[in-house]
Amino acid sequence: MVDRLLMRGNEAIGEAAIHAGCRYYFGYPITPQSELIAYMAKRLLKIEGATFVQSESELAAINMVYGAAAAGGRVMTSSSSPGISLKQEGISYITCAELPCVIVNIMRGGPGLGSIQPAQGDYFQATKGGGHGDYHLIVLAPSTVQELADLTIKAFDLSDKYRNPAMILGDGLLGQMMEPVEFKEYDINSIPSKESWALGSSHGREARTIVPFNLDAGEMEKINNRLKQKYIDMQKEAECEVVNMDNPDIIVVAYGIVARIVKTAIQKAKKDGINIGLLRPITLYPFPSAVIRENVHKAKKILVTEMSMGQMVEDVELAACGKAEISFYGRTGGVVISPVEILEEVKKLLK
Amino acid sequence: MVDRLLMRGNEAIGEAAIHAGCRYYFGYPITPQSELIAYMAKRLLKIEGATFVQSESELAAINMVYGAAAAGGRVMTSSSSPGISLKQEGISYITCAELPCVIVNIMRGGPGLGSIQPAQGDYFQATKGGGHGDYHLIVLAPSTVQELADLTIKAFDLSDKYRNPAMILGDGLLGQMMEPVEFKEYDINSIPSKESWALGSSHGREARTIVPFNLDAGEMEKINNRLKQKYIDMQKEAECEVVNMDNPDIIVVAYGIVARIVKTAIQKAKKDGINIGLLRPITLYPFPSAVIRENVHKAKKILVTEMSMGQMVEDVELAACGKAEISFYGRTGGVVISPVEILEEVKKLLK
Amino acid sequence: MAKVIIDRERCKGCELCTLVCPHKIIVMSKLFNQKSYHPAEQIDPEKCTGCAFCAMTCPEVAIEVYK
Amino acid sequence: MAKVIIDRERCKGCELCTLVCPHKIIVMSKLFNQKSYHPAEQIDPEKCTGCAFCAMTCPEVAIEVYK
Amino acid sequence: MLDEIIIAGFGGQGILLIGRLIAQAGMLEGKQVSWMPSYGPEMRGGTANCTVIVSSEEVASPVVSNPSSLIAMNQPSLDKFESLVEKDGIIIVNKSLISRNVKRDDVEVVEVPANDIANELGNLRVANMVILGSYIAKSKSVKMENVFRALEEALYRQSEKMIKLNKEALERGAMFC
Amino acid sequence: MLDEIIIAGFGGQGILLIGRLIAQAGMLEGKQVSWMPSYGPEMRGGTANCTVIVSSEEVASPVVSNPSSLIAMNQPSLDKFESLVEKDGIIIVNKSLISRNVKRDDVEVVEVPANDIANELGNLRVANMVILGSYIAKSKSVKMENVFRALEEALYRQSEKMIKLNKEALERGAMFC
Amino acid sequence: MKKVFEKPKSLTDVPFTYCPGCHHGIIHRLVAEALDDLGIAKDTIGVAPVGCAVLAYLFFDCDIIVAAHGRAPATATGLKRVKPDNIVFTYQGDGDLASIGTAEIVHAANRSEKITVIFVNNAVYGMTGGQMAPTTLEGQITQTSPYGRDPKTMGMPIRVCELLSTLNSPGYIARVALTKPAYIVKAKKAIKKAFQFQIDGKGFSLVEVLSTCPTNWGLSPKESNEWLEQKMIPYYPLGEFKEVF
Amino acid sequence: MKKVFEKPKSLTDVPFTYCPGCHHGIIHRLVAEALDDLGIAKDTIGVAPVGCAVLAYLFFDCDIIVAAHGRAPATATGLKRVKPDNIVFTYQGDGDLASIGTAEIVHAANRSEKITVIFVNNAVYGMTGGQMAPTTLEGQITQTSPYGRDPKTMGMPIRVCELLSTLNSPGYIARVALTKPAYIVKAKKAIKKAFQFQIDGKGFSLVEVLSTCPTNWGLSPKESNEWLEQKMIPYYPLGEFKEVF
Ligand SMILES: Cc1ncc(C[n+]2csc(CCOP(=O)(O)OP(=O)(O)O)c2C)c(N)n1
Ligand SMILES: Cc1ncc(C[n+]2csc(CCOP(=O)(O)OP(=O)(O)O)c2C)c(N)n1
Ligand code: SF4
Ligand code: SF4
Ligand code: SF4
Ligand code: SF4
Ligand code: SF4
Ligand code: SF4
Ligand SMILES: [Mg+2]
Ligand SMILES: [Mg+2]
Repeated sequence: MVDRLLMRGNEAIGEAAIHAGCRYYFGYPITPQSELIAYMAKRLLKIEGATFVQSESELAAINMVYGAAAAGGRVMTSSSSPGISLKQEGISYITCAELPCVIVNIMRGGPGLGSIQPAQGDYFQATKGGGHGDYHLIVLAPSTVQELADLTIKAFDLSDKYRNPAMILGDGLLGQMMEPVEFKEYDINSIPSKESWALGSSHGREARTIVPFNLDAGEMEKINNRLKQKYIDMQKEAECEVVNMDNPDIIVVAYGIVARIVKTAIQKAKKDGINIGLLRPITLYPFPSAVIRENVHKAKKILVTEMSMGQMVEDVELAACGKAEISFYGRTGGVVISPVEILEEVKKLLK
Repeated sequence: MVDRLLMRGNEAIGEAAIHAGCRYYFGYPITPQSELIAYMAKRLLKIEGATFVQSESELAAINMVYGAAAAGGRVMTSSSSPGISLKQEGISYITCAELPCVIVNIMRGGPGLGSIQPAQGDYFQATKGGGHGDYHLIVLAPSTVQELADLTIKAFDLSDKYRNPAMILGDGLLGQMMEPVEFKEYDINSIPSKESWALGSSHGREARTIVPFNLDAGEMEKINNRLKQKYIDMQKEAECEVVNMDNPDIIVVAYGIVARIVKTAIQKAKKDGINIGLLRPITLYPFPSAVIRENVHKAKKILVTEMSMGQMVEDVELAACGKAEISFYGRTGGVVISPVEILEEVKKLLK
Repeated sequence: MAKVIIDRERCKGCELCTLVCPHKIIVMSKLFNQKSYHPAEQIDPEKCTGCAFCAMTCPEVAIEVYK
Repeated sequence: MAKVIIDRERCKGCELCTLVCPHKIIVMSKLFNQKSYHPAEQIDPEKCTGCAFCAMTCPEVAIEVYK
Repeated sequence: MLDEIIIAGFGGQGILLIGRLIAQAGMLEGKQVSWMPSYGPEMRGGTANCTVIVSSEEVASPVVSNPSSLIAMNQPSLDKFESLVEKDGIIIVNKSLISRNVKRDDVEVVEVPANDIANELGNLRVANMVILGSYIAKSKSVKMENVFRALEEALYRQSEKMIKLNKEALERGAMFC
Repeated sequence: MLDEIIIAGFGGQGILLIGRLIAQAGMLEGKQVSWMPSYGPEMRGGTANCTVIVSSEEVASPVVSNPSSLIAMNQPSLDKFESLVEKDGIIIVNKSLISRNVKRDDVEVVEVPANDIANELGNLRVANMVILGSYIAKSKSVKMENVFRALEEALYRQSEKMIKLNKEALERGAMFC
Repeated sequence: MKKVFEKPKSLTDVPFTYCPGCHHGIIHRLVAEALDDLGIAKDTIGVAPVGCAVLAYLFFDCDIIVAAHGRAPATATGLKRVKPDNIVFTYQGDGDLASIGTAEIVHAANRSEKITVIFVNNAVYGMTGGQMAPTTLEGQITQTSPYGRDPKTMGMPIRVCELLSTLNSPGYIARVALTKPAYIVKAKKAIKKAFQFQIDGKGFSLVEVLSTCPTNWGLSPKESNEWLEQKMIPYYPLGEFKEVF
Repeated sequence: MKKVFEKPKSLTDVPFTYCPGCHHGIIHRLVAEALDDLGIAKDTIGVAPVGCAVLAYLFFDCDIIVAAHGRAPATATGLKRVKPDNIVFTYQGDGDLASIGTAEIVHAANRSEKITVIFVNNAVYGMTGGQMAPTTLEGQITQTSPYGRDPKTMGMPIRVCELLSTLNSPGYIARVALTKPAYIVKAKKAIKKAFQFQIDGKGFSLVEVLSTCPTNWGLSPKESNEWLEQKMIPYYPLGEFKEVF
């Protein structure tokens, strides 16, 4: 039997990464994810051949990740909102070079230095591409500590599968809270070999290059097209939790920690005779548009709720194609939405 | 009479900025906008009291802009795609601190180092917020050299009006090409005074602070709400050029240089008896959703065309609310769309 | 003759002032202040020379010196 | 006895080799190569000592030296 | 069952540990648990609180608007959270630092002179265990033996003596219920 | 009227200036103009080209798929652009550097030994003006006097002598049409 | 009796939010006294960092802006270029200045921007809970060097004054400490001199202040002072490193 | 007759895309010769910069990655940490290394990452058409110092070797030039020594090569060599600055 451990979200990510064979970590401290970097230091510095580097900045960290990924390492970096902004150029490079890696963003209130409290204001940045050029990350949105662990492992696997960086989009609350977590057996031998493309010794083969550019526009377009095809292929990985969807009075769409708060609202609502359905995107990119589309007609009203001014709501609207009346409720700055607020909002809409 | 000058797009931006009273420029070279930084050096270094600094990086540049704006200076920076990615944290700070400034992005093919040829792949980054947190830039999309100049001036004015950074979103082709341009009289005295909030000497008043954060989530939310209200107020600035919209067979939506290419396609199409309408968003944020919404029903088919994999198309879909059949045609990597391609695409859709 | 006035609510009980006083006439109170620190207090003010070592050292700028 | 072979298509006519040859036996051709540079050529190969100064200096690695 | 507990006090009073032990004990009993701290820049003298949920079902929201129990280690904590406690809930008050009475009359109140008892035991730092003992005894949220086990795991780096002292404090607290 | 001209050759042959002078002259005549360069990393020996549009109407696309005229300063340029020229268009060929004949028979071709003439004039660098002169004479796109004015503006930092030489080159070129 | 020592006017009445014994408070006082003594508070703009001193705007009674982490010298450059008649200073931690902000400090110093930098070296990241800084000593245990800083993979502590003093640009650069009154007197002089340097238009000035972080060092304030004297000063010698104009 | 000088094996047959007379070509050859001589080409990973040498992957016959502008030392760190048995070198221009990449080079050197840096100082931004670099000389005219570099607002040229040599970490640091055969011989030695330093696991090594940019200097190759000797070498003295392990 696997043990259940009571762990902080941030530490669960770290342990999951190591569990999944991640041996290279480059990062820079920032609240509310500093426990993760500390955890990686504690663990990796004791593993022979593993690397932990506290880089001089987030910028350096992402470029170290770029090098480590190019060398075929299973590699991770993590930060929180402002630090993730600093990584945008590097992320764009890694995507263009088609290298696998995992980037963790434990979001806090923004913009600017913001607050250090939990928020979901970086959805656009994560899913649309905060960096320049046409690219997408794989974006996974856990909502429990167990899922932080599970999706971290999945992020590594998807990242390898598509040779595309994957992001764990969590928030300060998830990162800081403790819950029981289990680590199931993971077969490190199942990690795809990178021998066919990674840089290193070139004995017995031609020298290789990883060049995230082409000065010829036509050739550059080929790179773009290859990426585009990959994003299309990726759509099949879209995942969405569907809760309480037999005959809902209203459907709420929420991801991450907010979806859990909605679940409490669902319980509370039942007492008032209101049936709330929940759609919880687990993958934010690829976005589970099909599931949303199939379900929105089941209720007259849709409420999207986020700890932001309204970002995922656009993807929900795009998925719904004008076929549902969509409202939005959000809190910002690090204020965590309460179940009661959601319930009130629901009642307002049902009036 | 005002003179018409044959100028490069990049230089026209520079001259327009100086014309509008911009005396502070901080930037870092990058193709295809290097003529702009060179132009600013040539001009500002000869103006008493003006400042030109080639900063050590784009990151330093945007943070110098932050300081200069805080001191009440009319200030500009410019770059191209990868350099703009590096500015994301700084942009987020400036937005949070509600400081005015103008940021020019002369886009090139991406992601990564990409190509140095013209592209429009940074639409999401510019309009949704490439940095962290909930914020928006004012984003203007010129399509001629004259408009580069005019909208640069407008960018300064809007930026001051809303105390929000404004971005000129051009591309390598616009930046590099020459066209005649006129600079109309601009009354520097009309620039709003910054005395009431800018930092400096505090004789006779209380000391001031510019702090783009609040550790208290509730207080931070107030900042977010103030920003949100501003974005709502800003909607009235939305602008869209409407061309050939009596009875179109199809409507094309395009911005910037691509819209001009569409105009040639319109002329060519007339010869084939096809009537193409054009909607050209001039402000990309605020997006002219109302104009789009009012017009989309005028034709059965809508074609959005961009030099990207499809970014503005999402805003068009959101504006159209499922009320029109929307297709997309794009080229990437620095490949410039030709009028002929657009015409072919139109014909395909009309079949 | 000199004396010091210690703002007991500003004091965080770090004890640094007690270390630098050449006459060892600053000690920590047994009582708590509102932030639940034991504030410093001057004993034997007659011995105070007003050298201000304590004040210079105080990270909370909690000490005023009179001479 | 030594000699040099200059790859006239690689040569970009920078003239740097002509400056370092102790015997001044490299000169620029009046003719163009395909990239329309005037390539360098060796005259008087008998005087060549094979010192390889020219080759070491050539930014195009266009010179081979035989001895 | 569903217990939602807010534990609040000064930073440095061992607030987070109280919560952690409840959660850990709950987990040992096969229950669903979550532990959520307040967090902020590390500066001394601030207040700290955490929310613990122990439930027989999946824990949905880790954020609790109306806790079933409040453990108030100091006065500001009581002021802040008193009104939020559910009807028929429990409030455990650290009488050593809180002079005023609980105003609510629809909740059960236990007053524990936690600091004094800890002082008696010779170590002010175990005041948190005293109050935890009282809460466990009162609420029966988790079994005391599992709190002991949780304690042993949490303090594995500490001396036997220290662990014994903590257990003693728990037991002393348990007398107040 | 609508003239769409592609001017192409080696970097360093003064290609961009040819285009600029046509555009500037057009502007002086109150026409709508645009000038669009190819651009790339500054490395010698590459090819350069630019597209100029002179029109009586607003210039829509500055990008031209099928120019009405081509000025080919070297062989690769002719190879690259010949087939794109519109029917009945004009191709001006720098005969000094292009040995082959134009293959199209549905366009007007002017062959100018531009480098040779420039050499005769004592400065190889004015070959671009020779060929421009020919184009102006052939196409009448803009008036030669306006090209002269444009030239004076463009070369204002150069010596009288240099300007005179350029004008001479323009005139020599104009004889080929 | 006359008041011979009191809180400088350039400090507000807001109590510091720093931990007990933390030197940030002393440094604030010295900066404020310099502003008072030179009579420049009303013409001064401070640039606070991201670090424990992010809240400095609560304490200094002059105009203040909070810069992005590490970018204070760039922000100060922007301010000073627009307002050359104002006095601009940055107040930066060692993580801020010597790690993420390395490029900005090197280039501001090299351009000899007329700004004054107060550089607080406490050998650790205070604000975020005690991670390794570039200035963390060999063997020092932190959250991210849990087994001690190992020079083999983490490098040796960076000496900022020495590094910046190699630049061929005008500047005043000094290192001071605060563990005894005599040091504090010297520190005050250096800070005042640094501001005077700026007032005189001579260029860039920087004072590195060796500082304590009792909380993250896990030591009492007294022990922290001792550790600073015994461990830090030998590696980070006090003194003036540069005075060129 | 025997071939006594030929193109090194570690160079491909692709002709360089550099301008006539540009020293980048010579530097490429010297690096390739070092790889050949030490027999390490097949175990070497190169990190090309953003700058004129961005196309270096076409020329070197070893594994190559193109790093983001200025970040080559970070990318090299990632590579080397994953593949400690490979030889990793970066090839960086002065804009890349001494401007935007200042933090990365300082910290890679300070961590003493076991990488070799070939630093090409041509006193200008070549690739982007001749803007001012941190190494641009006083008074030098560039696109962004059109009236000459003015130390008052733009600072003095940065001497990278001197700056990095102050770091208290193992390293080999040298500056060489290529304007005469004797210099080239020395340059070759230094580059080889730098790689040997890495092979021996001794730490960080850097060779600064003073280089020409005839195109952006607006000089002929010959004049460029003269300018380098007369202007650059006096400010950037040649020699070995550090050899510590
Ligand atoms: C871009 C970015 N990265 C990281 C952080 C998190 N952060 C806040 S303060 C700090 C370091 C503080 O250390 P130091 O500069 O030494 O100041 P101290 O607190 O020790 O005075 C860090 C890493 C941030 N706010 N922004
Ligand atoms: C983030 C970013 N900023 C700017 C550029 C544009 N850029 C390309 S190369 C270069 C500088 C090249 O100069 P240097 O490093 O000195 O190399 P050189 O070309 O002189 O060899 C710049 C600024 C870029 N590609 N990316
Ligand atoms: S002023 Fe001097 S003598 Fe008086 S209490 Fe303070 S340190 Fe002691
Ligand atoms: S130094 Fe100040 S804060 Fe510390 S104990 Fe003395 S009075 Fe209190
Ligand atoms: S090998 Fe020496 S002597 Fe011979 S051509 Fe070259 S430089 Fe001259
Ligand atoms: S050095 Fe090389 S490229 Fe230059 S002229 Fe001689 S052979 Fe040609
Ligand atoms: S954490 Fe350290 S630096 Fe920050 S206030 Fe506390 S003692 Fe001072
Ligand atoms: S631009 Fe300068 S550095 Fe670049 S290849 Fe040409 S001469 Fe060399
Ligand atoms: Mg610090
Ligand atoms: Mg250079």
